[in-house]
Amino acid sequence: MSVTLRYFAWVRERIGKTEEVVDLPAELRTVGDLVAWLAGRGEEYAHAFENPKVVRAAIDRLHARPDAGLAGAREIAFFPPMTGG
Amino acid sequence: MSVTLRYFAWVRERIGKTEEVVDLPAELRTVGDLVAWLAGRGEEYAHAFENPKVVRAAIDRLHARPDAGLAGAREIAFFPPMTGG
Amino acid sequence: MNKAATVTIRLQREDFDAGAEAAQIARGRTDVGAVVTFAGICRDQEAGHGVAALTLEHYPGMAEEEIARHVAEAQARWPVLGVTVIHRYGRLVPGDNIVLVVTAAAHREAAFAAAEFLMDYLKTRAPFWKQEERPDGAAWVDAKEADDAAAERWDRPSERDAAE
Amino acid sequence: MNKAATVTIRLQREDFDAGAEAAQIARGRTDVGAVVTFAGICRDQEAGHGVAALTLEHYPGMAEEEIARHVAEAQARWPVLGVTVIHRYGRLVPGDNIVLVVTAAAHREAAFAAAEFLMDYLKTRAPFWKQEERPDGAAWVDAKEADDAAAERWDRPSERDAAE
Repeated sequence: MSVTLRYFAWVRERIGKTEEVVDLPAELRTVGDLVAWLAGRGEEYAHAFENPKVVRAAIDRLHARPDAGLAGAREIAFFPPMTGG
Repeated sequence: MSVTLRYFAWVRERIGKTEEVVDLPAELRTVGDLVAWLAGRGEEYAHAFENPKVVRAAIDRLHARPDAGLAGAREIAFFPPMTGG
Repeated sequence: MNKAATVTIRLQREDFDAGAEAAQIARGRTDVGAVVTFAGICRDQEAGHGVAALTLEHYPGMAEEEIARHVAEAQARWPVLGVTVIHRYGRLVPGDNIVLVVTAAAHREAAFAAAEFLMDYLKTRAPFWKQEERPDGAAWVDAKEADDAAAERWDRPSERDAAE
Repeated sequence: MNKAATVTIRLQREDFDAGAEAAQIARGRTDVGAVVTFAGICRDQEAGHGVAALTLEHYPGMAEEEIARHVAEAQARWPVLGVTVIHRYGRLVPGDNIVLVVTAAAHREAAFAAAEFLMDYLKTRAPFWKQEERPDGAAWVDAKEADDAAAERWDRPSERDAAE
């Protein structure tokens, strides 16, 4: 499955990309699985996800928890806790 | 003791005066005493104070309860519950 | 630039410009992070009856003093950097402004709390009385129990002492 | 004249005029009795350090949708007659406006509650991130536990379902 990954704030800075398109291995079922897989892709990813509990995710622009399923996802975003307002 | 009495809203309408100066009998010690005395001064006063629990008072521009003392008062006001804002 | 808290209290027959008053409270200072503005406006319906106009009567002198006491109380409770209260009196028609409360603070919690506190007290403790022009004639507005309950959640300010 | 609730949501680089937005929400209608306006402003000090500027990053698309979901939630919870939310992005200096929430309702309780609810959620759920220019360099702002607690008092909105 091909999805667009988007990164924001210091997750973006650590990975060094705003977005990328990746083919997800079929065995990845949840956001947590995807985070673990990404963290193994290189130093910059390991740094971004060094504390996976801090990084938040959204699937197709909806907040998603680590146990949220990836099935059907087209755009998955990772970012720090939000500090708007 | 001579004090200025001021009336507002429907208390003013029922009594038919915005204010008056009265000499208070020495035996009046509290706001409640004054209300009872005023209610005996005529039909319009009896009407204004027919339900003494509803009418509020202020002594020298501070809210005062029925048991508040009159000693030293210069201006005493009576009015319905407030509906500002 | 940090400055002392600014307090403005006005009772007036004339209209006010809520936006201009809110802009004024933070002008020239960079310690204000939150400005809350409450504008109360005359409606054309209340509790199921039409309202052609409101006439607001007040107790001159006491009204200013009572509002000033509540502003001081708000300043004691929350770290507010500015407070503006404007209350109109006289005859108002639907759509007209009635009351304005503006509070400024470093953070939103204080600004919201102080504004709500002041509105709850203006409703129940400030010496103003509304008379409505209804289809069946003029009538004084009854105090609302909901407003009393709203004011009570902040505890009671001290009243004049009981007779000794 | 009664009208449907009006909702305005804008994300923009440009400044906004809080007073004009607040005036707009009640214009031409006489069923609005209360307008609450919250303006969030860039401060020059946060948590003891100086702030020369803020840069606000956001997630275009999701930010608008997330705000719209929270506005709909506010409309479901309280009888609001109008809601305006404007959030700026880009570089801002102390004294600059950051965020505006305006709520209109017949009575003050709904207007205050909806405005506080929206601000609490904008702080913790809307995809915006602040980077501060501090004396020792640029730093991303940490989320505040106090903001999380403030948002939690309204209960949680539904999140995407867990994997089946």
